[in-house]
Amino acid sequence: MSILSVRNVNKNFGGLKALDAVNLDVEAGTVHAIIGPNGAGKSTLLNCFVGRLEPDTGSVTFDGKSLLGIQPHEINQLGVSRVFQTPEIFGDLSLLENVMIPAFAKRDGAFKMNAWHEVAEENDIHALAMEMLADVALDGKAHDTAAQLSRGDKRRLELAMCLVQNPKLLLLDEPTAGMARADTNNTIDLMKTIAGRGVTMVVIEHDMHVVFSLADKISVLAQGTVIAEDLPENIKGDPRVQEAYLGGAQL
Amino acid sequence: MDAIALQVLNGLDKGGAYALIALGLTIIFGTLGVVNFAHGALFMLGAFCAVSVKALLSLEAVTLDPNKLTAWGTPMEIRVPYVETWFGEFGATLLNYSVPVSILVAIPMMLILGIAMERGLIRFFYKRPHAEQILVTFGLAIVLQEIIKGIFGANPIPQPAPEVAKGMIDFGILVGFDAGNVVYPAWRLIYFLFSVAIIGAVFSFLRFTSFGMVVRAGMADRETVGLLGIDIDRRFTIVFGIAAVVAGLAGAMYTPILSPDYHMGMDFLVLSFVVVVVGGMGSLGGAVAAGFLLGILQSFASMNEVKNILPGIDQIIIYLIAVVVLLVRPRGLMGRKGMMEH
Amino acid sequence: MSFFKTQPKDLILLLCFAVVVLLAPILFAPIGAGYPDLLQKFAIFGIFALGFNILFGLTGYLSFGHAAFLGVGSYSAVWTFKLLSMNPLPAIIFATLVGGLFSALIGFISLRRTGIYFSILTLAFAQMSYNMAYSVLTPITNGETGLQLVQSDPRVLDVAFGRDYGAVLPSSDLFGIGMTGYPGYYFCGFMLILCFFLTLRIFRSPFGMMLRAVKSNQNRMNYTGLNTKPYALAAFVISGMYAGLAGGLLAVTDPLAGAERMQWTASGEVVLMTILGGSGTLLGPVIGAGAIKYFENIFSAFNDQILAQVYSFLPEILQQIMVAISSLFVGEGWHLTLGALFMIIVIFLPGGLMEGFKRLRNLISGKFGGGNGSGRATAPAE
Amino acid sequence: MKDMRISRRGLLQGTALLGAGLATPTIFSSKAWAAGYTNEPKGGTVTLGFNVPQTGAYADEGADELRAYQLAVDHINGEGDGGMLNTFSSKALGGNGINGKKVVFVTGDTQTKSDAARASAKRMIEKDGAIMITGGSSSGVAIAVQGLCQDAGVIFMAGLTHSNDTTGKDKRANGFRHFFNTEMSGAALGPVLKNAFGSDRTAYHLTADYTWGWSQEGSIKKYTEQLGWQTKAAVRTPLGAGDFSQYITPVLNSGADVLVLNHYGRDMVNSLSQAVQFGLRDKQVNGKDFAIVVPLYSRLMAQGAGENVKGIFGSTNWHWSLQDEGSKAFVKSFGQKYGFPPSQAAHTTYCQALLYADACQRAGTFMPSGVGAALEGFKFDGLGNGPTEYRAEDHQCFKDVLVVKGKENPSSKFDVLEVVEVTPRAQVEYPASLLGGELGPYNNGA
Repeated sequence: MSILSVRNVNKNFGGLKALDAVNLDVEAGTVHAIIGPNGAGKSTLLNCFVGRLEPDTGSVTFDGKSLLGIQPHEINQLGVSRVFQTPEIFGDLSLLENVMIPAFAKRDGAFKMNAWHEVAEENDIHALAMEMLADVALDGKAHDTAAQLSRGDKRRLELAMCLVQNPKLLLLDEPTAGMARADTNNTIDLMKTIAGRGVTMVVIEHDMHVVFSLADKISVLAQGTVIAEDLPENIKGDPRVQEAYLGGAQL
Repeated sequence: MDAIALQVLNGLDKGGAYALIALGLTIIFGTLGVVNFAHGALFMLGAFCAVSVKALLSLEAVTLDPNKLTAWGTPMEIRVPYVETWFGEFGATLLNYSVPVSILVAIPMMLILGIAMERGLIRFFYKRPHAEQILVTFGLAIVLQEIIKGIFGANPIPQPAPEVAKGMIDFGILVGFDAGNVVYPAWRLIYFLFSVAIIGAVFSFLRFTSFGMVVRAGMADRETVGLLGIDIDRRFTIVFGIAAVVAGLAGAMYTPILSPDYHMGMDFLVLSFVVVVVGGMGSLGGAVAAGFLLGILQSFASMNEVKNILPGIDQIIIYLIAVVVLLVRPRGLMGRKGMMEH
Repeated sequence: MSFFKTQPKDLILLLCFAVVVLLAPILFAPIGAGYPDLLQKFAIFGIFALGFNILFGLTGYLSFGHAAFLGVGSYSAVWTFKLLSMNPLPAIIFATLVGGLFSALIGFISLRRTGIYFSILTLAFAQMSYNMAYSVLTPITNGETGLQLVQSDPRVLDVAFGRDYGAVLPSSDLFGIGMTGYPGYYFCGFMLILCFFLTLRIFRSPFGMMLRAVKSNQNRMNYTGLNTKPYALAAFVISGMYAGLAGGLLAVTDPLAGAERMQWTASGEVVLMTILGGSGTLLGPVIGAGAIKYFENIFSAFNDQILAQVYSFLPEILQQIMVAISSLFVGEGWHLTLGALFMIIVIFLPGGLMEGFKRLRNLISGKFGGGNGSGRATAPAE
Repeated sequence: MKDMRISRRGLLQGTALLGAGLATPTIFSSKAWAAGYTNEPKGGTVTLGFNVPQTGAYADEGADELRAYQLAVDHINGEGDGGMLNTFSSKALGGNGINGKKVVFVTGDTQTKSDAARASAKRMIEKDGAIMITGGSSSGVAIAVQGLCQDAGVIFMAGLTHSNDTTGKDKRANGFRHFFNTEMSGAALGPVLKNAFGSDRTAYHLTADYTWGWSQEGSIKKYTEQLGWQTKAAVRTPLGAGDFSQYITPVLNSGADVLVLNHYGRDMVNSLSQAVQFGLRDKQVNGKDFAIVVPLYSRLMAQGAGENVKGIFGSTNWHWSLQDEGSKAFVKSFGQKYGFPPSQAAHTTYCQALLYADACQRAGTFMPSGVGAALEGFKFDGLGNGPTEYRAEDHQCFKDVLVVKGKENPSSKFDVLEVVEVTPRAQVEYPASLLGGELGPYNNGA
C-alpha cells in the first residue's frame, strides 16, 4: 500500500520547469531513494512534500490526506519528519534538549502553554530522549551544546530528533553529504537499523554506495521528470539512467 | 495648487537630508552587515564641523575698553575677528561663506573619523549579533554627543547661510506658476540640489569605478568575492569612511536650515532607520527613494487640510508608512531576500 | 502542588533573592541607595526587565517598543484609581490586563516579521503611541503634564464603601497601608519576588525550552511540528503583561502617568538593562535594571560640592584636578558615563554583568580550586 | 440616592470582601499620629533641593538656574556681596542662614521629564532630607513636581513655568510661582501689538502640541481677538519637530499677516529661524509688513536664534538690562561671579530661593503651613520686577510684565533683547477664579 503518493506534480520557477508531471508512489515500510543529476529537481520535489514549496498543479497525498496548502508544522504533526542537507538543529541548546523538543511536539501538539511544569518533572520524555541519544551513540554528550558537535554528530543528532517522533515517513536530503567514509558507513548502519523498525524512508542521495546499500526502490529524476522507477538491481543497468548521468558513464 | 507645490519642494529638501543619512546607513549595512546607531551622531558631527569652522574663523582678539563698563562692573570687551584683521575684506567674505567652506574641512575630518571608528570599534563587531552592534554604536553615539555638549553647550548654535543664499527664489515662475506664488528659500533649494549631487556621486562611484564594482559585488556576495583573493575588508573600511563623509556633509550643509545642537543626531537616527527599512535594508536605491518619499508625505501630512481630517497624522505618518510598507512588502520597497531576517 | 517540586537549587536561589529584596533597605544603604523611591524603582524596573528578558532573552525578538506597554499600564492604573478605588490591587490587575491586551494587538501584527523589521515595527507602534499620548489623546492621557488624580474623581468603589478622603488628595493605600515610602517598596518588592518566581518557572518549563528553540532555529521548529508564531506571541504578551504590571506599580507608588515613559528612549533603556545584566539569564535583567537606575539617580546628583568632599583627603591642587575630571562624568555628565559603560560592557562582556560574575568565579575557582578553570571559552571581542 | 443604592445592592454584595478592606480606617498610616513635619531640620543646617534640567534641551537653562541658586545660598549664608538681599524690601534675613541654620543644598536632574523630575525630587526628600524643592524649566515638570511636594509635605518654589495650569487648574497649597504665565503674557502683549501693528490683522498660530502651547495660544488669541484681530488658523506642531518648514510653507500664501509662534526653547529657536528663512519677516501681505510674534522669550534661547530675533516682539519675566536697583545688584553679583549676565530663569530661581528663605525666617519655622502663611499675600519690592505680591488665592506672583523686542544692533552676544514696554501689574491682573483649580489645605507631611 502506498503511504505517499505524488500525482502529476508540476512546478515552474519563472520560465524554468523544475518539475514536470512527476508521479511517485512510496510503499509503507520501504526505503525509497530518489537519485538524479544536479538540478534534476530532487530537492524541489522534497520541498513539495513538507510544505516549503507549493506545486503549481498536481496532488501530494500522505496517508490519505493532501499535504498541499498546509503549514510545515502541520505536515510534521501528520507524521512526516525531515533531515536536511545541512543539519538543522538547535545549536544553542543541549543535545538532550534538542531531542526533547520534538518529543514534546509529538506529545503536546504544535503549541501548548506548558509553562508551569518543570522540564525536570517530565520523566517519560527525558527517558525517551536519552534512549534516542543512546541509539545514535550520543548519550555521552547529552549535556553538551549542540553547536559544538562535528558535522557527523550533528547529522546523527538530527536523525535522533526525527526518530524520537516515531514518524510514519522520514525524508532524508543527502544524509551523508560531506561525510568521511567511516562516518558514511556508520550512518548507513544506523539507517539500516531504522529501516529495520519499519519506518518508511525517502532518501535523496548522490552517493551510489549509500543508495544501493539501503534502497528498496529507486526513482531517477532528470530535468524534472521521473525517467525510471524500479528495483535497485534493475536501475543499475538501465541505459536511460546512465544517459542521464554524465551522458552514459558507468555507475 | 501652489500650496501643494510648496509642500513638494519642502518634502524634497527634507527628503534630501533623510536620503543622505539613510544612504550611508544602508551602505554600511550592506557592506559590513553592521547596524550603525551612531550614524545620527556622524550627521551631528558633520554639523559641528561647520560650527567649528565658523568658530575658528570668528576667533577674536579681545581687548578691554577701560572707558566702558559692563552691567556687572567689569571693563567692556572689544572683539575683533582675527580673519578680518589679517585678511581684511577677504576675511569677512570667508566668514560669510563659512558653511560652504566647512565642507572642505568636513570631508577629511569625517573620512578620518569614519575610518578610525571602523578600525577602532566597528570591525570587532562584524560577527556579533545585531543587538550588540546596536548597543555599542548607541553607546558611542551617547559618548560623542555628550562630548559635543561638553564643548559647545546644549543650546542650538545658529549658522547663517551665505548672504547670497539667504533670500528667496521664485521657483514657481520656472515651472509656470504666477509670480510670487511659489517662492522658496534659496538655501533649501541649494540643499536639495546638493543632496542630489552627492547621491549621484556615490552612485556613480559605486557604478563606474572598479573599486565600486568590487564593493557592490561584495555587498551581493561577500564570501565569493573574498574567495577571489580581493581584500574586501580594507575596501569596506574606506566605504565606512565614505558613509561617514556623506552623513557629515549632510549635517554640515543642513546647519543653516536647522541650528545644530548636540542632540540633533538622535532626532534623525530613528527617522533614518525607518527610511532605511522602508527602502529595504541594504538597498541604495531604496534608501534614496524612501527618503524622498517619506519627506514629501510628511510635508503633506502637515497641511491643515489633512490635519483637520486626521488630527495628529503629521506626528505619526512616518511610522504609519513604515508599518504599512513592512506588512505589505516584507523587505521594504527594494529590499533583498534574506537580508537581516535572522 | 508543583510549587514544592521546584528544584532545590532553584529554591535556594529564590530564597536568596527574596532575602535580598526584603533586606534591600539595609543592604543598599552603604552605597547611598537605601531610600524608598530608588528601591521602588529597582523593583519596578526589575519586573519590567524580567518580562522583557522573557521575550528578548529567550526568543531573541528584539522589541524597541516595550515602553508603550509600561505606559498603558500606568495610564490604566491611574484611571482605575480615578474611577474605581485607591486600592492598588484593582489598579495593578487592570494594568497587567491592559498591558497584555495592548501587547497582544501589537505583537500579533509585529510578529509577522522577524529580525530588524520586527524591531522597527515595534518601534513604530510605540512612537505612534507616544506621539498620540502626548498630543491628540490628551483627554485620556493629560498630555505633557501627565495623568493625575484630582479630588473630584468619582472613585465609585471607594464611595460605595463609604471611604472618604476628605479635602486632601488621596494617595493609594492597600487596606489602610499607604503605598508611598517603605510600605510601597515592600509591595513592589513582593511583586518582584512573585514575578521572579514566575520567570523561574517559565525558564525551567517545556514552554521556556520552546522559547529558546525559537531563538535558536525557527526553521527546525517548524519541521519538528511546532508552530513558532503562538510561542513568540505568548512570550510577547507575557512580557507585555510584566511591562503593564511595572507601569501599574509606577502609578501605585506615584499616581502620575506621563507620556514620556512611552518614548523610544525608554524602550531602549529596558534593552540596555537586560543586556547590561545579561540577556537570557535569570538574575541578569534585575541586576541590570538596578545598575542603570542607580546611575541615573545617584550619579546625576553628584555636584562639585560632593566631589570636593569625596576627594577631601587629597592636597588642594590634586583635589581640584580630580574634581574637574570627575565632574565630566557625574552630575550633568552622567549620560557620558552611561554611554561609556555600555560600550565597555558590550565590548568586553557581551554576556553582561552575569558573565562577568561567572568569569570572576571561574578565575577564583581556577586559582584556588586547582581545577582546569576552562569553563566555556567566551569569544573575545575579535 | 437611596433607590440607586438598592438597585446596586447586588454589585455591593459581590464586592463585599474587597470593600471591607477598602473601608478599613487608615490606622496603619504613619501620618495618623506623627507630629512635626517632613524633614524637620534637627541639626545646624537646613537642606534645600535644587531640581533642574541638567540633560536634554533645557540643560543650559538648568545650568544657569543652578548658578543662581549657588549665588542665593552664598548670599543667604552671608557670603559674597549680598546681591539682591541688599535691595529686598524685607530685611528679615541677616546673612546667617535661615532661622539660624546654615543653608546647604542638593541637586538633581529633571531631564525635563515628569517621571525623572519626580524621581529626583523624591530622592532629595527621602534620602537627602530636603525641606523644599525648587527649580525646573517646563510646566509639565513643574506641575508634576508640585503635586509630589504636596503629597510629601514640602514646599515647592516653581522655577521657570509659564503655563496657566501651574497656579490655575493644577495649583496646590504647597506650591508657589514667581514666574508669570500665558494669561499675563497675553494681557501684556495685546496692547503693544495693537500699537505696533494696528487692529486690522490676521494671525496664524503655530503651537507646540502640548498643554503649555495650547494655554499660550488660547491667551494670545483671546487678547488679540479682543483688539479686533482675526485668527486665520492655529496649527499644532509636534514637540521637538526640529524642522518646522512643513508648517511654515502653508503660512506663505494663507493671507495671514502675523505669525504667532507658541513655541519655547529649541522649538522656538528652530521655528523662528525657519520662519525668517522663509522670508516672512520681510514679506508684505495685504499691504502691510508681515510680523512675527514670539509670546514667550528667553534670552538664552534668543541667542540660539541669532540675528533672526531682530525686531521680533515677545514677553519675558525679567531681563538683565533693567535699571532698577534690584536688577543692577543681581546682575553685578552674578556677572562678577560667572562673567556673563544672568538669564530670566536664573533671576526667577534666585528670587524663589530668597523668598523662601525670607518667609521661613519671618515665620520662624520651616513647617510648610507656617511658611505658606508667611508667603500668602506677601508684598515686597526690590527683586527686580517692581512692587510684587504673592497672591494668597492661587500662590501666583503679580508684578509688572516686560514686553521685549529683538535688538537691531546688539552690543554683545548677550545683548539681544531690548525692553519695549513695562506693562504695569494692574493691567495683567486677573481674578483667581478665572483659571479654576483648588489649592486645598497645606500638607506638612509626617
